[in-house]
Amino acid sequence: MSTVLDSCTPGTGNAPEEDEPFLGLPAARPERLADVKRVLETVLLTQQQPISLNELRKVFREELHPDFLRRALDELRQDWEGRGVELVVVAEGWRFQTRPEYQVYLDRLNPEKPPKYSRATLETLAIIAYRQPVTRGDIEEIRGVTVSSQIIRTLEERGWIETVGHRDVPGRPALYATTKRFLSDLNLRALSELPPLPEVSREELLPAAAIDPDAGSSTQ
Amino acid sequence: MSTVLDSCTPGTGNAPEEDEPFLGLPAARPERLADVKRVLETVLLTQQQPISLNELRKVFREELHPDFLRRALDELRQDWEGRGVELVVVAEGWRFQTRPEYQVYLDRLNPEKPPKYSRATLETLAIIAYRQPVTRGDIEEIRGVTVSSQIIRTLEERGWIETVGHRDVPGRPALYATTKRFLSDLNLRALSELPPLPEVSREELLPAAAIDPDAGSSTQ
Amino acid sequence: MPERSAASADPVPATPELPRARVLGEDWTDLPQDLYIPPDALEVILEAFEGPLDLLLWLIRRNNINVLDIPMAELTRQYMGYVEAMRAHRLELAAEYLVMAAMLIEIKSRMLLPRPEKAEEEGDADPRAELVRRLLEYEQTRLAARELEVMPQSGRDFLPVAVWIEKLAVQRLPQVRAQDLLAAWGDILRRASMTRHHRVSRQELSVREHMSRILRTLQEHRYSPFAELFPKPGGRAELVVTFLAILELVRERLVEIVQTAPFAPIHARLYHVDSSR
Repeated sequence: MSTVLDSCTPGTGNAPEEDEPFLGLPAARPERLADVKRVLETVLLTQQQPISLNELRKVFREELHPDFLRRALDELRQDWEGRGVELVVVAEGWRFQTRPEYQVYLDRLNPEKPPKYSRATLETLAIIAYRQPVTRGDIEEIRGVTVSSQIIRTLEERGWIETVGHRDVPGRPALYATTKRFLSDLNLRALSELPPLPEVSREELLPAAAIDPDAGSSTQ
Repeated sequence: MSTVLDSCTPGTGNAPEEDEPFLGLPAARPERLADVKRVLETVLLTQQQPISLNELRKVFREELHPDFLRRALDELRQDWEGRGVELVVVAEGWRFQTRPEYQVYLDRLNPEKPPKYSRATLETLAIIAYRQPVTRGDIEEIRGVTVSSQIIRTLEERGWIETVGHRDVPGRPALYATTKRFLSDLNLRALSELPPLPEVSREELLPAAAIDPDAGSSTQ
Repeated sequence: MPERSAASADPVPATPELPRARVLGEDWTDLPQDLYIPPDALEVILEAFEGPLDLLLWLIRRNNINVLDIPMAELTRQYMGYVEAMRAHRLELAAEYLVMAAMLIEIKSRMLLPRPEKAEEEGDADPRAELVRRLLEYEQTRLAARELEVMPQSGRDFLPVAVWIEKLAVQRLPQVRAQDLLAAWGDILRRASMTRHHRVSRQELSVREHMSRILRTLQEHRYSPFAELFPKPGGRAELVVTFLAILELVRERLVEIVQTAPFAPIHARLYHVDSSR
């Protein structure tokens, strides 16, 4: 099968020019560069994962100088400017990716159901928000079940809770509180703007609970 | 977030022109067409599976006339001519795919090849494709051997065949037919685009067998 | 792609990658030129056939037999030889071949009988007709399968494009409203035993907010002048709430208030700093 770059392989093209930095593909020949760019574009468009320069060299049987490849990639990136897809370099290599402005159209094609936090995560967040600062033990006491590390990590990674100290009990458990980011993400200026918890009728309350703000909490 | 086509949504653009076939996007405005093409290109480049015209209309909140979309897609296809990737229409819709000439480069990147099907699998597929809907019994009758469940499963898992009903005979055997995916994967829009079933006429075989001992066989 | 079609073109395993057949102590990498194949070699060779029709077609070709004029006697003799060998070695394969053998023998026996002229006129006189029909149909299938195989195939001869969709991180995160937290709290309460109640007033919430704030400050500095724990432009309510927060922190043994000498500046520090000494 004849390939696109057949004319570029050694021996079949014209005599190499002076200062030729790589096999059969003198930088001085714009049409060769165009061929390489076309191959790079094709290869990169089929891969969702970034491709490193080394891997891209394999596509050309490692016959191209990395500098030449880099130049071709840079030009390719410029060629794609102003379109809905852009060529970017990330840590692992090069990849085409959509520009965020086009997300709205992609979402219409595959309307994703908005992701939801599990009940456990929401309850944990509610406890931290209303009862902060609390330890994991406090949360477990209130919810009556163990709290997975994953839930705490999810909320920490979201930037909604953070460790503000450690309770001075064996194990020195972390004390969690909500962050400013949590307030701003929920459109609140202060925790006091959280909806008030329903008043529990006096009859239901133990006398101590009416006075002690921590009644029923797990703090020792 | 402002989107690329904000100016095209009804009410925000200029007054619609006469004979405007669709909301806010007069064909007479080349810049609008360019915007639509850029969105189409972006969406199609992200999807491995073909997208139907109906689905593409969703991308524009069904505000664009199918004829206009078709024109934009046709232009887009022309824009991509001469590159390593082409826009094609297959059974399931529109899809960007690499041109076969570039497969050699892609293979260098991913030396792994998709599974090569056995003759038994290919013959089963051929019988289903050309004589559908058929039961397993029909296939066995033509091939003269039992068809293993594995073969049927392999083709089903590839998404190339499916059960389309049951024949009303004892045991109610499943009737198999090929899927749209099968056509798309073979770059076809319809079953009628399959190569015609090879003619093996008595008249052809008779003189050939007399002259060439290997008539009908392709090797040796 | 000629190499692809060649691979599937012929049922005979003539390629060197196939296991070699051992025939009468000799290694065979190709089929013997004559048709007689000793049983030892059959095991290997038969795997290349897709069934009795395939084997028959091959025999017909090999022997340069006209499909329309199959010499039943010789063909049946050879075929039976194969089947016998097959039965000895690969019994599970043999059933279909035995059916075909029975069919061949039936045809052969019918051909030995004198044919009435009348039946010949009716068109169904030749007992080979059905076999020929099946052979032709199978040959057609075989060729169609080869054509299908060489057609451009997604994943093998071309790839669909797949550009990474760069999504904004925030867009994929679950949205939570303040009301959701209230609802979650309601769920907790409903599950909790009747003997336990949680009551958090609006004011208490601001106490708790200040508790977190003070802890956060002490986390950074470990040690803070008491006065600096209070917000600078704090109104009276704010000062009271902060004071309550400090008291609560002390009560929960999270914070410690220290004064090194009478009338010396009061400091606050994390409780554990002291206790660890």
